[in-house]
Amino acid sequence: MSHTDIERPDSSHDDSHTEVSASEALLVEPSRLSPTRRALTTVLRSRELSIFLVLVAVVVLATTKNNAFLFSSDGWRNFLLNPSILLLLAVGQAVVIITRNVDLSVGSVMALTAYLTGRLFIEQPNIPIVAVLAACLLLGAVLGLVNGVLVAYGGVPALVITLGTLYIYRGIMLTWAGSDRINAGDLPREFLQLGTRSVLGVPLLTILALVVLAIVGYYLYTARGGRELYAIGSDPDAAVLYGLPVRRRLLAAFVLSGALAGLAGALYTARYGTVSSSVGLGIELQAVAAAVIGGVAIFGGSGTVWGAAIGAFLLVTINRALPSLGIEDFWQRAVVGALILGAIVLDRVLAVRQARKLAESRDHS
Amino acid sequence: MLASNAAAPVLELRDVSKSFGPVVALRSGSLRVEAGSIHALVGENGAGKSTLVKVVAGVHRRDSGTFELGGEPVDFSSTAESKKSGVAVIYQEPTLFPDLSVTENIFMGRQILAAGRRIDRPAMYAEAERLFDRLGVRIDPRRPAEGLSIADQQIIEIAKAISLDARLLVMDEPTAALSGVEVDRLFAVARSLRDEGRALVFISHRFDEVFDLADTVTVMRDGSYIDTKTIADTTPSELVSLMVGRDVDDLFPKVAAEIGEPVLQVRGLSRAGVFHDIDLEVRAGEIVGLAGLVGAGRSEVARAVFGVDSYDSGSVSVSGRPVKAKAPRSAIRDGMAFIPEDRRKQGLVIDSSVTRNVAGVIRRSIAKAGLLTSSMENRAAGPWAGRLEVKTSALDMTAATMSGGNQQKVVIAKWLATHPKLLIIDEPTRGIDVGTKAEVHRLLSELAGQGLAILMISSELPEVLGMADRVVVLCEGRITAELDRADATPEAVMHAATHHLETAR
Amino acid sequence: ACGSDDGGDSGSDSGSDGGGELSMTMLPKNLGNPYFDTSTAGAEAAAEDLGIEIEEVGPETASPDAQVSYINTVAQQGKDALILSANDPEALCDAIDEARSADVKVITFDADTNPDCRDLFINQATAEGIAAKQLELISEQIGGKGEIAILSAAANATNQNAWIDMMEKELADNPDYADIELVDTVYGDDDDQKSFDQTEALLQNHPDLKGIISPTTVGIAAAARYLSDSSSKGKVALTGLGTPNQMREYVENGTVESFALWNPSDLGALATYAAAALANGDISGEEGDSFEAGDLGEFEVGADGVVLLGEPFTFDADNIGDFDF
Amino acid sequence: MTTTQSPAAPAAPTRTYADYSAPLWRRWLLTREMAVIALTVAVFVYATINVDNFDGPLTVKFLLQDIAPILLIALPMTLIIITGEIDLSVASIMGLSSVLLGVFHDSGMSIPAAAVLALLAGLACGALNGFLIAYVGLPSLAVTIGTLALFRGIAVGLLGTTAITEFTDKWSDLATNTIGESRIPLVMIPFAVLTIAFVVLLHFSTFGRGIYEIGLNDEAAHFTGVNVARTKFILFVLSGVVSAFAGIYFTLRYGSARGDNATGYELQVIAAVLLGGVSIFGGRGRLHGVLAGVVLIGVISSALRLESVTVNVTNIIVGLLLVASVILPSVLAWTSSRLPRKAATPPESSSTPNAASAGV
Ligand SMILES: Nc1ncnc2c1ncn2[C@@H]1O[C@H](COP(=O)(O)OP(=O)(O)OP(=O)(O)O)[C@@H](O)[C@H]1O
Ligand SMILES: Nc1ncnc2c1ncn2[C@@H]1O[C@H](COP(=O)(O)OP(=O)(O)OP(=O)(O)O)[C@@H](O)[C@H]1O
Ligand SMILES: [Mg+2]
Ligand SMILES: [Mg+2]
Repeated sequence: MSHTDIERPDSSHDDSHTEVSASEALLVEPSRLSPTRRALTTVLRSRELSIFLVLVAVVVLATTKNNAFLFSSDGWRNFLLNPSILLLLAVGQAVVIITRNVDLSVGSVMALTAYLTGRLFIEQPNIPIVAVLAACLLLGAVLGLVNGVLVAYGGVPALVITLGTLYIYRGIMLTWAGSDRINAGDLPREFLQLGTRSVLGVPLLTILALVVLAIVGYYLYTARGGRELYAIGSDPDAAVLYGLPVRRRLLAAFVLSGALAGLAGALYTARYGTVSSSVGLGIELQAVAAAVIGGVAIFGGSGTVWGAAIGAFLLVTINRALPSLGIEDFWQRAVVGALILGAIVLDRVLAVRQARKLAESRDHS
Repeated sequence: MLASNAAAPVLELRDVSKSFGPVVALRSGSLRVEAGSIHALVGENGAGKSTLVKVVAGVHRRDSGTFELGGEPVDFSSTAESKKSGVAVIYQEPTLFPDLSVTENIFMGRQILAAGRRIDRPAMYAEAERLFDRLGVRIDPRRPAEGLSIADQQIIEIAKAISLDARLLVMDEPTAALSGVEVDRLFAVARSLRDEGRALVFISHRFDEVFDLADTVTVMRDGSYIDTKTIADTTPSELVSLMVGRDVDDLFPKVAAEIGEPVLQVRGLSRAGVFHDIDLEVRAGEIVGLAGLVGAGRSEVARAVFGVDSYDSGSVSVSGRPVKAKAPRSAIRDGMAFIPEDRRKQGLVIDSSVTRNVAGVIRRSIAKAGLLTSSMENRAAGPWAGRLEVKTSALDMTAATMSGGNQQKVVIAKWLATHPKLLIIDEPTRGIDVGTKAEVHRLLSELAGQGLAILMISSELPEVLGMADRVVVLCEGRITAELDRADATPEAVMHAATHHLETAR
Repeated sequence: ACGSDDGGDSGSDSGSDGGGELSMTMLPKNLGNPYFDTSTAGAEAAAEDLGIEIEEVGPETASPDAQVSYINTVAQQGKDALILSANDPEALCDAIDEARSADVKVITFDADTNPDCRDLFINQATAEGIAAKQLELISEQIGGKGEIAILSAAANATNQNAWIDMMEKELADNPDYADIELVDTVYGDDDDQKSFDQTEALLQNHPDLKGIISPTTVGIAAAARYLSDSSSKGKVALTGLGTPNQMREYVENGTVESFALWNPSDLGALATYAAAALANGDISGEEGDSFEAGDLGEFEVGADGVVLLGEPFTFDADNIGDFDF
Repeated sequence: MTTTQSPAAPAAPTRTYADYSAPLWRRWLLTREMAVIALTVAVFVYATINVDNFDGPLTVKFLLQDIAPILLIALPMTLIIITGEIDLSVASIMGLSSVLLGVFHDSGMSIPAAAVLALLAGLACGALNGFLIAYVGLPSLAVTIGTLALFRGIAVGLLGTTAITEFTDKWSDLATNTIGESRIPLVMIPFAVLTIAFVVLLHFSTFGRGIYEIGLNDEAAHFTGVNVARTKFILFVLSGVVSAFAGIYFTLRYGSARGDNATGYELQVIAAVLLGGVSIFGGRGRLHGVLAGVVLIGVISSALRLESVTVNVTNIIVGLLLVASVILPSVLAWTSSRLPRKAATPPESSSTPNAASAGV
């Protein structure tokens, strides 16, 4: 017990204030470290940093093989631009996973709003772009709300519910679109530019995604609601006993995930200029993968959206880098799969080690 | 209701009932707590105390009865509502979020905010430090809740509750895992809260604490209100007879058995952070009681011996033959049986039928050519259920529909069907009504008389003292005393159970 | 023979016993593909002209196993004819055989199967013609010199592979193209995003690339979209097979100089006329049979049961305004 | 077998019990499984009467051929879901075995030899899943999302987007032919054998009892000596092998080995299993319900295709059925708990002695 000084022949209790490694102290008695040391150790030992270093390594490797990978104007732009859409989905997914749920319907939501974007521009050629983005956000939020209500009130795992709505939403999109599809010509030029224009060398889309990331990340860290999401994922039963508004928070998480998927749909249209039946097919697994690789525990309660965002960057960048590294991009999915497995095995190993350290600290304090 | 609000009690419950499916947890609970007083609630395991607390907290909604807070009728449907009405509750089982820091756990949902509705972490850490100082403990406010000892978890729960600044503070067995020093601190805090005019409800099985702290005491039995006394007007023995409803002696029908060869031998069993250097021996016909505070590691030792958990070092043998580590099936083959403490989660497959449960361990031997049908299982399970007089209408009823005592009989039947040499039984009578309790004790005694070796873990001192031939006391994962039946007095056992902690300060 | 009472309307209007009115199914590689939308529109116009019933079904993704279920369904329904663009030359044959044994005439268009398993193939243009046309266009645009790459559809699309083979042979043999080097062939699977990303990868991996040929409508549109706002616009030439509506914007903004295609609407119509002629027994599919195809004129069945639509047509800034499909 | 000679046996039995609380017909008819079977029969009858050509000679054959892979994989998937786990990688294993069959055959191996290698690969895939889930203790959802990508990635990586379509006729005929003159495809023979094996395994063996116990309460199962890890490991291996077999059948039936074969089948299998009454929480479900669930989806798709309804509508219907089938029990429980909902304020009973004395 950490709060009682027990005399015990085998434990040298007088050294307890000096001879502990920073990492161990961080776990058991973080306050003993100075604030700067604490912050430094936290950052150094974080999953976000390690995955970020992997990302850097991939970029460096690819760039040494092929300068244009990063140092051409297109290379730089694509490095930032391509992950932006997945980043939005990964942020939403991370929030849902933190609550110990999962949202598999994001790809279908994205398809629906991508088509909605096109339809709106075709039917109302003069509609302001902001209105279209708002409509997509709204539709996504409503679809997310449906998921949320079914999960929060139905008492059924999110996996099953969102698997069902994955079918339903895509079916609705395909039925609505028929054999119709949206071409670049149907869309106003300014809207298409949204998908490609840069400000100070940073694509607009990336800025948008980063702003969303910053807001969600800030909320999760500093707002009561954000912390409650972690609490719910950490132990749902305790959260109920605690009197936390569990259902409302779950609804909010699913609405956020849906809304971000909705926004992603609109941005997809801006970026690619065409909407076909295959928009967002299978992207839900990539979003889950990004979150998991970025250190969001699949059983909830821990992880950050920053990690998920870096995970999204890593996935997309690896995909781009494989051809440069001389690997056929057909192998990309295998690499993604191996990354997911590696990430969860690593998490497991770290968790077991941490639990063991914490248990042992009970003996030695 | 002529009394004005000022004179109204802070909490008043009358004839409150609550059932879980077929289980009546609370028949007619009543409780009246005045401002500026500490009210103890006592009763045997399963008397319905925690259920009453959970009704007050808004975890459960009562089925019937009245519930008033400060004279106003209330009907909470969530714990958020009760919190808002000024009710703080420490639940019997800790409810922490393992991934979050200790401080976040204390302030979840009502964090201190700085400008812009931003959480003010430094202020929260400072406040947490203040709370821990007041409770006289040293826990790092920044560390994760994961890995805390049961006692520390309980401390966090207490800190959480007192920081709520509530008019009614309910504490369900807050001291079960605490040592003397910590208990004293807690009591000092509780008294200061009382002197501020708040009302406290205190649940404990330790009479010395009840008499030390409380002003008034209410006794419950079998889910019903029995009586309320002022502390000055009552004695421990009176409370006991009120609680039990009859003479205590016949609760422990211990018959002397002939003690034979050693059956279980445990040598130097250790597991980092949980238990250390455990040496145990149980002989044929002997009942060894394993005593200690909650969280002392008794269950952990039992689980490691049976092979459900792993251990780092040491050895276990039955009748001189070593038992494979971490392999319950080979432990069963070697003649061990294990009745775990949590019936609903570990002892039974609660949603499965009586048959499937009783035949659960022996089904390999009743299968013919590897094939098994329900009727084969019924034929094997029926007689065992009958011998233990399990009360059920048919063998395919699920165990969930049965009372706690009957469920316990199903578990015992399941293990007796394996013809064990050694029976490890953890909390044999937790949550069982008084009548069945005596029956279980008689059964244990009888089994020992037939030459079975029994290792019994119990948090109830009378049970340990009444049933065991020998008492082994565990404190913080170490054996601190081994007492013969003659030497095992309540004082000796309690001293050993808190031994480590008391010499420390 | 059709009773109008409620018992008679189930299961009696199938097959060809309905007294002359034919019923057919159009099965493109996948739905939601503008190229096939256009060919289906042509087929529907032809069907109206002939007074026959035609209905389009198809899978979401262009894979052979998904098409098999639809072929099976046609066999069950006992339709008079099935007009399909095959996702695989071999994989569909078993299912087609079954349909043919249920008296369904099977006409392939756009992408053929093994000639043994179908009755007729309506060829949009000869492979030689298409390959030659595209090389001619790209050579013109890059000044007869430099690195080029191909952005194809699926790696096992029969027609694509035939064209690519021809182009490779032509590049090797024709002295006019001696300075042109084919450096890479990538596959966009007729998926927008994939084709888009593949274009990016091509440009990144081959910094000296001068031109891209994309002999698929999805691919060329995606590549054009990528090029139109990248720094390679105007530096890397793009040609291939595309529809005017999809490409208009890029031709007008100068990303693409010219590209080729036949009229997919005509292709669909021709397939429908051919199917009707077969189903009515006007022709048997032998070499030399000829049939009337409405406004398109008269066509003759060639060797291996192939009917040729004609030469591909070149679209450029001057003429693109005249087309709408 | 009396046990009175044992030292541990208590006094002779004093009570006897009925084996069952309800008569046989009630235990069989009033079940979730029967509801699915009834719905399947109803849809089938409706389609036969109202959908043109549904009563045609080819329907049964095509229907069974279409659903055969799903029927096959549903068998091990049912067992896995009953233990409370899930396997999302089955379709990727199908794709991988399909590609391997093609690649090995292409390199000159006979079909049986290539098939054996593909089955071994399926076994290895299942063993990887099983190892990570059962012995490392990782959540099956996360692991199989990972292996879903990994196995599919290997399949696509090996073959790119090319396809291998040359298979010896003798063998591909096996996949498409029917039993003698009947309309039952040949693949139903191995399916029937596997079904019998799985029914015995799940419903009539000690192993099967363990599967249910793990699903209902894996902790209690562990405490009673069920080898939880080994059971799960075996199930994932079985799932891998059966998926590989389904992949081989799929390849031969469509005559094409492609990396993207059977994409998305995992969701169809899981939808069918859940529809068939297996609880996603584990511990509940029976194989006959699952088979009915698969057939139900097959009949609906087949009938809608004949009506020329697009696959989108079929997907919407399957999605709705899935959501409804899992949400319905909750909704029913919720409404029934809401109905008698005014117990909180009963009439004041002033005469209760306990209450009177409560004030001291
Ligand atoms: N959620 C539940 N479902 C079913 N039965 C329950 C539930 N909660 C409590 N019970 C039963 O209700 C009875 C009363 O339990 P309760 O926890 O209130 O007792 P207690 O007086 O607090 O006992 P202890 O001193 O052991 O804490 C017990 O028989 C218990 O098994
Ligand atoms: N949830 C937990 N988190 C951290 N440590 C725990 C937890 N549960 C138990 N422990 C540790 O394991 C050891 C044994 O606990 P356990 O509850 O088995 O003891 P016990 O003596 O059997 O008490 P009980 O009377 O509750 O059964 C203690 O040292 C305790 O700190
Ligand atoms: Mg209690
Ligand atoms: Mg215990």
